[in-house]
Amino acid sequence: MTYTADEMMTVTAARVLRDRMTCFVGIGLPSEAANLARYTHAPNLVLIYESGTIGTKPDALPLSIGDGILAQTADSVVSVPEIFNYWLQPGRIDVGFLGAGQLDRFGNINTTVIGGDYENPKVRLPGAGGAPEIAAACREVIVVLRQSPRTFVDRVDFITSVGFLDGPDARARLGLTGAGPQRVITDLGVLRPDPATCELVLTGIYPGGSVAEIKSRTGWDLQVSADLEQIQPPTEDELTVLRRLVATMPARKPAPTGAAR
Amino acid sequence: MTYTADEMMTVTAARVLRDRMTCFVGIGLPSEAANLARYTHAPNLVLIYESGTIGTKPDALPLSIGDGILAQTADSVVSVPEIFNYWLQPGRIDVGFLGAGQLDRFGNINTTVIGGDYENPKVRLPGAGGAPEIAAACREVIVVLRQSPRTFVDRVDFITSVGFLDGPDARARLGLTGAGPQRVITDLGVLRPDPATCELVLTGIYPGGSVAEIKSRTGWDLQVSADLEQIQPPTEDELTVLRRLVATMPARKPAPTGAAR
Amino acid sequence: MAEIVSLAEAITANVHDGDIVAMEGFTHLIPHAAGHELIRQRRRDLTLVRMTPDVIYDQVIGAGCARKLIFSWAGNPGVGSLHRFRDAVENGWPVPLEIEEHSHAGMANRYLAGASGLPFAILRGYRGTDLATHTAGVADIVCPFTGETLTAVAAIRPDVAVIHAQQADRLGNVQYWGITGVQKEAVLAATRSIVTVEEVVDVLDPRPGAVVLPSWAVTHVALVPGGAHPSYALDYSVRDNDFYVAWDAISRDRAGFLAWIDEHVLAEDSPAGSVS
Amino acid sequence: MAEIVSLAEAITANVHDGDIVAMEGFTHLIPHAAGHELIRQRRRDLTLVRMTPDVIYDQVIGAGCARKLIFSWAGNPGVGSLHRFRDAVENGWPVPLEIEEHSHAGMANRYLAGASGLPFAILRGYRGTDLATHTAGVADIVCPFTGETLTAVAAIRPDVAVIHAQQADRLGNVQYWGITGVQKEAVLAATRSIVTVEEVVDVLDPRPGAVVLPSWAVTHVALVPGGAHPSYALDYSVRDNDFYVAWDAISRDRAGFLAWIDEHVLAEDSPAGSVS
Repeated sequence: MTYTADEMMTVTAARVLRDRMTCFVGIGLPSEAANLARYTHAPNLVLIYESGTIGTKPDALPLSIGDGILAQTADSVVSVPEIFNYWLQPGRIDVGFLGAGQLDRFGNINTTVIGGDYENPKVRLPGAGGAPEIAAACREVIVVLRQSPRTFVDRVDFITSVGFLDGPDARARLGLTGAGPQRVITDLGVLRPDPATCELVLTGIYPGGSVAEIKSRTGWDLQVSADLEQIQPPTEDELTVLRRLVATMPARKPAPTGAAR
Repeated sequence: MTYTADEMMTVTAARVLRDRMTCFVGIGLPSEAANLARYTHAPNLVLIYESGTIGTKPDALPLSIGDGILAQTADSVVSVPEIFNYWLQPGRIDVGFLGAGQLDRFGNINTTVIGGDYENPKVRLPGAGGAPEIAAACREVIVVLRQSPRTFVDRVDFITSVGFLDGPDARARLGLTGAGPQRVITDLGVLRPDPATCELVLTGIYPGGSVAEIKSRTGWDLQVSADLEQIQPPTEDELTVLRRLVATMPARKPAPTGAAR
Repeated sequence: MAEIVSLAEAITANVHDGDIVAMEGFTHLIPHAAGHELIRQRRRDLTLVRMTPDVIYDQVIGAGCARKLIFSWAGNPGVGSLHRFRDAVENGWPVPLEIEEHSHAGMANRYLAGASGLPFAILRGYRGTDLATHTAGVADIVCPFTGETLTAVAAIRPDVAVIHAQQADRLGNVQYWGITGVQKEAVLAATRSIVTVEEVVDVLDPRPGAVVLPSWAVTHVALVPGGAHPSYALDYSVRDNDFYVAWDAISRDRAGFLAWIDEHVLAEDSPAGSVS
Repeated sequence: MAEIVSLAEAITANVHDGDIVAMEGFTHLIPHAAGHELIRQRRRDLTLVRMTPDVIYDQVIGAGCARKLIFSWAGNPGVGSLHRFRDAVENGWPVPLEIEEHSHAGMANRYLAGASGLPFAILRGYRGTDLATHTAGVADIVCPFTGETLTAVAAIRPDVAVIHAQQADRLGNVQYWGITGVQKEAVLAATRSIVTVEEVVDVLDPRPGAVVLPSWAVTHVALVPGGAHPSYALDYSVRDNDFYVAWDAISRDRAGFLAWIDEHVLAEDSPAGSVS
């Protein structure tokens, strides 16, 4: 079966999720990946959306984090202050799933402004949403983002959500309880933080991909892991389920970059 | 119709409540008075108990602030943190109804320890409950308490809940938003704070009562208001409703003094 | 006790030029009809507060009602940008828009502080981000017991909060269910409040997951069936996802936007019950 | 995922000598059967936390399980004193009891802080009272925005929280309704949690006003019908007010208390489903 780079990316993200994990899900690719996992290898995956829906089981992909299906199929629906204060903040959630407008070599996320300065940016992005606290508090964070030199930069123009800031001990210094971005999954492969430096390095590549191309689509001198993983292509089952899910959505443009929703 | 001093006290307390007021109610005499008012002149009185029941309409007097009837007849039931943080603390409640173990000339309330010191008291009372914040935040506080030199003292042994502390500007200094104890209703009469000094003075006396006796049952040199009010005896209707309400309660000893419940 | 009035009366009585206005509803129960009434009554210089400005504020901002926006995520959910919001921020059209942006957790806690009668709330947030340095109402605070540094956010105290609910009874008690968002906090934090409802019923039938606001905690209730459209009211309507997608084209240029507002908002006379 | 086990197994697995134990339930849903199991398993040196110690802790304290009590109101509601509590505080019988007392609002916010993963919470409280000077975990804190002085209270982080609920499903999701008190905060603040339930059902039927705790937020569930007696579980039982009145006489002297415990608690073998 043929497949697109986006499908390979979504399938790869879904594979990271294990059954019974609790997963704080943003809208867009994260939501597609999390629901794909739930319909394939992780039927008991606990999906949590910032709209306050805990353990929701949508049979169609929501367009927004507040679609009725999320409330109607949830184990529990709580207020927005409660979802952030009682459920996200204490570090109860295993995985936080984020998109980004820009991402840098230390996994810092920008979803606020690109280019110019804050007052007069070239591009005004939607802003923070739930991303800063998801990035801070989840036991680990997975970023899903199409790769280009414009989005994968040496330093983000604006730190909306903290990855590793500038190195290994920054998170501890800031009192951030989670382990930060442990995986960045792109349309070309998978990046993971170097255990020593926390710099993102290429650890996985898709079938037919070229390291040279990935480096050319990265805004810093991307290092490659000694044991680079060859990622398996999507299975027929994965593609069938994913396409069925995506078909449930209304026609739309791509989700806004960086939407932590 | 003959009546007891306690009945006169409860009826007098009930008369203070006006229709549509919001009233934070403690168990015991306050609860009897508030429900009496609701069944007589204040049918739309909004009763709030610290168990989180808002707008409850019990047809029988609850023994505890958590009786099922309170939840089943409430407009809304909220969590205990919410009732204190969202409803009491901001000063939304018109009247707070409190009992006391000891009360002093400045309306300070002791429901913690009497005699000896804190570590080795003569009498160990139940403690604070919701009283300190009720006394701090309600627009005004009404204290209902049988009068004796032992309970009406010059200075309480322990300030559990602040009245006027030591004078007129203390509440403002402490940032207490409510007006404090504007009425103390006893089995002998009514005391109100002097507008200038905030010291409690006798402003109302029951039929057949004697100022001399009231002074003799007060642990400080009780001043008497220039225009001392002669309080009307309970009406037949008031007594009938009150006795019907009290008859709904299981046999019991008097509620623990000072229970803000 | 909340008085039941028309939407036009409620907006006239409670929202004045220059007010701080919070219209909440987290994707669900967004009070769009009330937003349209703000536009019809030509309010000006409002400080708009809302976690997700969304299409409702894109319309109010594009119509020139606002001078400032306090928010935490400004996009068209699942679709793209808010073009009127961006045009106001980037080009000052139709009037300049000052912005103050936070995170969702920060905004939720600012409402929570307001609802609690506290000047601030604390959370684990903003640390290490560039948000704090570009945003008012955020400060470090040290735990007096552990010495740990946390973040304080300043309370939000709107002059008026506006929300949409499924039901009110004739006494003005309000009930809404489904995704309940931050509306209770917004209403309790505000000096005045307006609740538009799908239905006025004799008795509120308790619903699982429902929030009930007692009448005495609400200023005005207005009957506006469908008043959340293109958002929705669970068990009364479904989210009009196609409208959110269509809004991208409608709002992309100024002329198209103004034509839409003329036809769908201003052409309506201020309705008690009708929906724009 | 919460495992469904017997009450005895749940107490054995989760409550150890010296633990900080919070058994909550605000008049409604008090986990009395679990308290009896603590007594049967002869736990010692516990730090007991509870807003209203009530008859449940009068029994656990009288049985000598506790070395410290953290509370905000220690009485027999509507009846009088807790004689076992007072005997322990005033005479050290059967073992000395250290106390740390707060206001209800203070305790509620200490649980709230624990549930929120924060080291403290802020409130308007304690100012001007003698409580602050005799109590740990209370401090002044200044608002970084207004300069106003408020009160900080330290988070409570129990080793284990124990509550009673109406229902759990077979996956261990828990639902309770009626007066919901501070139990959610107690469970979320605690490292481990036990929920005794009236009934285990196939599917939780959503109830108005219900709190649902997802299975993954609970450690163990135990089926204990009537496990709240003499407290109650709305729609399953009514409060045994006569027992609360009777407890005054039962607990007044040591011999009478011990005889009651022997007959009604120790004589029972640790039950999975039975009630003492």
